[in-house]
Amino acid sequence: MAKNNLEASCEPCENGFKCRFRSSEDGIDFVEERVQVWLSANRTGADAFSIRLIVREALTNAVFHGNRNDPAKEVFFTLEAEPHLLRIQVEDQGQGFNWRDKVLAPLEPTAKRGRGLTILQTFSRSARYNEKGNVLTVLIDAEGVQA
Amino acid sequence: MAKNNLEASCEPCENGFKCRFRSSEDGIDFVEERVQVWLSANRTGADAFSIRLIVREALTNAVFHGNRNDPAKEVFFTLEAEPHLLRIQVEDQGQGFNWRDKVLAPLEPTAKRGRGLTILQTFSRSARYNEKGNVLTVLIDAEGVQA
Amino acid sequence: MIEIEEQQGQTIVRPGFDLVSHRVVELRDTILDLAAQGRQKVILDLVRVTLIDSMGVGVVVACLKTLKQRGGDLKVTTDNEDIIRLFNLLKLGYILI
Amino acid sequence: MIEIEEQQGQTIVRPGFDLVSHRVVELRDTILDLAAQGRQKVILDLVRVTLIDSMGVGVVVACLKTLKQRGGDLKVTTDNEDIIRLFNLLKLGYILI
Ligand SMILES: Nc1ncnc2c1ncn2[C@@H]1O[C@H](COP(=O)(O)OP(=O)(O)O)[C@@H](O)[C@H]1O
Ligand SMILES: Nc1ncnc2c1ncn2[C@@H]1O[C@H](COP(=O)(O)OP(=O)(O)O)[C@@H](O)[C@H]1O
Repeated sequence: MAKNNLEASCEPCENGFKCRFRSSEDGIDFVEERVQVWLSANRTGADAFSIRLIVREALTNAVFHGNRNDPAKEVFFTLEAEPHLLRIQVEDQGQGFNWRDKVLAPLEPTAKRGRGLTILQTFSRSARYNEKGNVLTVLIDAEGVQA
Repeated sequence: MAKNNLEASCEPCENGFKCRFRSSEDGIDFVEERVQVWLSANRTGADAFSIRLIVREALTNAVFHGNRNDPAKEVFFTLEAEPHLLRIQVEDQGQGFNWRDKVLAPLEPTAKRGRGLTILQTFSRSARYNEKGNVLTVLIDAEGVQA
Repeated sequence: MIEIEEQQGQTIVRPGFDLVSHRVVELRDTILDLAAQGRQKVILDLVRVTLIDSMGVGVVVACLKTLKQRGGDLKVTTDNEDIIRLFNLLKLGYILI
Repeated sequence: MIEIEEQQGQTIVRPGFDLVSHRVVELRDTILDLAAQGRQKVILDLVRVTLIDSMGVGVVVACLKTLKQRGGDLKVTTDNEDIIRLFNLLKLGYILI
């Protein structure tokens, strides 16, 4: 998926990798693809569907809610393997938000929107924000990781 | 758990068993225990926690909402193994209810009540009512069942 | 690509891509076009879909609402365990065939 | 049986039974008694609990609300994967330590 205007980069780090990209939907696809490549090269025993979904929800919120799709703002993504866990961190350059209220919002089955935070919570082991609300850390069960 | 006043009975049926009991909380414990005994004698590969939880939620609603805890009314429980599935059916002698609305009620994380139907839906493969709403059929994944 | 097929008065809609991000707009427009043509009984067949995210689910729910308002219906069919789990966790299991 | 232990200004409450059906009333009364005594920072330790149902979760949430209103707090601690999953599915993961 070579997008002309996509400004994104990726580099390995200890037990995983990091990416950064300027706000855009293509950036989300770019990172999801890096995640799929990494998953197929590393036996984690983690559920690929859950991870793809969590990655997309976290990045979508960072790009559209956090950075308001402003291409001057970047999104930072990290995936790291820890014993029996994958740790995913997504940071945006927005103002943060009152996540304490939002994570407790009712899940409305028939609403058009408002499922992202529910998916992050229900498909992960834990999904927590920093105080400000611009850094999300998600832990995902991954039996296979010895690390 | 021999309760003096408990009027309950249980008998094997093809690939499973049936129970019936007069409305009471002890009846719920009685059936849950029968389920645990059956599960330990039959390798189903099904998740025991999910099954215990589903059985309790289904029976609690039948006893308290369906039969309004009226000991003159009975609850009928069936568990049957099908290929790769367990089928649990719970029938009460109440008036039924408008389950179409209730299953779509929002999940309110901070409410004191109203989680039973959500648990039935999220821990099962499927949870469906008959038109009237007094017979609930729950399917649960059970890899191990060849039946 | 979205395949469309008529079967016994029902319209089967079979998207050939994952229902994620703004890509799902194409699916919404297709279903709304069908509704406008009076084809209001829709089966959404997810056989070629490997992932749906919150935007994808939102579009499915929005289409269902529109179809119901016009006296139609929408049901989802899939064998994908993960997708079934997703609908169940979002309290939308009733939408599955 | 419910064990109660003080630790660094927090009260650890350790029920010795499953939190199901009306049995959970005992847990609620214990925690409300503690709150009335001014012991409003509660850790609910589920090490001896193998099952919680919707009534159990309801009592935990009700106790949390009461404690918060009095300036206290309640956190749940458990290693049980199934119970962690239950809290997460009910959007109550934030209550876990
Ligand atoms: N990174 C973020 N920065 C700012 N606000 C956010 C962020 N993530 C989520 N939000 C807020 O939380 C709300 C709920 O998000 P979500 O559950 O994903 O639903 P939706 O994206 O459909 O609105 C969003 O509408 C937004 O107000
Ligand atoms: N078998 C039943 N018969 C009649 N009404 C029922 C039955 N099961 C559920 N209900 C209705 O559905 C509502 C929601 O049930 P549930 O989600 O289990 O929450 P709760 O039991 O805490 O109210 C109940 O309050 C009741 O009105």
